[in-house]
Amino acid sequence: MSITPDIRVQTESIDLAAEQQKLCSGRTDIGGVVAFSGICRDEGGTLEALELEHFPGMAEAEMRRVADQAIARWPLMGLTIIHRHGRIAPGDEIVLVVAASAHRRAAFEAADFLMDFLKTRAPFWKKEHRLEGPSGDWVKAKAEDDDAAARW
Amino acid sequence: MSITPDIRVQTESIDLAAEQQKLCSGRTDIGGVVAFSGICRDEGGTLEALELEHFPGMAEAEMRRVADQAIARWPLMGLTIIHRHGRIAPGDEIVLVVAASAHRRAAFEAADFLMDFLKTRAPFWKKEHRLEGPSGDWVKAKAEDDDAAARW
Amino acid sequence: MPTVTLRYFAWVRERVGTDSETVELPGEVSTPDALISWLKTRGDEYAHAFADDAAIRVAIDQVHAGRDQEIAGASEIAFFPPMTGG
Amino acid sequence: MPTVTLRYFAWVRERVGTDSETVELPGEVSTPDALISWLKTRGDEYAHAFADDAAIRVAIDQVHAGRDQEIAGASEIAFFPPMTGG
Repeated sequence: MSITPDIRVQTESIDLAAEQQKLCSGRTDIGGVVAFSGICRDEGGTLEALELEHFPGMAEAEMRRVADQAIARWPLMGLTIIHRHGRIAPGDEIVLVVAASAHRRAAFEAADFLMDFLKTRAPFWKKEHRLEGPSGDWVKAKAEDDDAAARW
Repeated sequence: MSITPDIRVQTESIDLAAEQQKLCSGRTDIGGVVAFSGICRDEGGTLEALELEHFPGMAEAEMRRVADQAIARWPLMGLTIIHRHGRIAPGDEIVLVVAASAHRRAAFEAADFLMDFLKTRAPFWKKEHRLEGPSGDWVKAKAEDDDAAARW
Repeated sequence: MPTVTLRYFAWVRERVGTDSETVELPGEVSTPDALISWLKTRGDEYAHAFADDAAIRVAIDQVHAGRDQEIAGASEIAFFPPMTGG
Repeated sequence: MPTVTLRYFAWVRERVGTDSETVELPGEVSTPDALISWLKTRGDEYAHAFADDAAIRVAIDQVHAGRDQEIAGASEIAFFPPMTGG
């Protein structure tokens, strides 16, 4: 019994409660739900906004491939992955992963795995708009994200 | 800069969105939030409800001690732990842990750690009310929960 | 003889038949283990509640305690099964 | 000569100066590595975009690909920096 993940790429903000509700609504076999929200930081007050570029089509396809790996590996009962693109202000969500399972271990591990792999495989790129000084720097990929993905 | 965790034991249902909102509201330094919801399962349609007994006073104190360990160990920017007691129907939440940090790793590990330790240290006990047959069995502690706590 | 409040939870409470009582501790009772042995002599309900001895957890003044911990000075001692919250 | 759509993202796109173009591949260009070498000869903007050669990631028909992978039959090849979403 394999589930179909709910994968979305959107400019609209993300409604965590509505997403978790949708995933669990009417079900009584789910015992644990892990929701990860990735949020835009202001980098010590220097950042005005992030601009997220993505590769339409491939972004959804790659998110789906990573989701399918998680579904094959953990007994998930529900999985939602939403990634935003466009301009995102500090304090706003960039990404949401919600993983539901009968037991907490699978939900924790799947959400953790998904974030590591979305970071390193989903075609999104962040550009920084700064409040002062030169804007337009592209965020550099971090070696620690590759290391995190290599744990799995 | 050590934070004060928000610890609650209550009979009322839990509003995930309101709790996460409260934790993050007005902040622009949080980069990752992990919310774990523990939900009552119906055990294949056999369970009518769980009845959660707790040790008032010690429950809050022990949740606080476990929270303080997590705060000492990970650079958390916000932490909420809510545990319900009383009668809980299948599909309803039993526990919520929300951990916020600048980066996802701390939020994931702290939430995972907290659930393992709440399971084995917070004085709550579950009694099962079954739809048919004898009711009133106390849920047995699982060796796997002790094993999970021993990971840390 | 020191006076202490005993509290019972979950199936320990159901078997003892009360959730709380105040007792005067005999002088030789200085650890939770000794207290359990003494309680077992107080009647069938106690013998039943504490029969599965190894399963019983203890808190002294609302802090988890070892079974061989000193109880002198305690005002409240609680007995309960392994916890199953979360 | 086979025709293929090239797509560029993030700073690769900014340096090349376009997000997409259709090119006819010379016969000897059979891998992304060879394609990068050929692109570098097409002008300063390409030389600049692909100067930090090791940093460039490739997708063939919207699937991550190795730099030495066969590109025969591809209809779209994309070049971009390491991803920074999530």
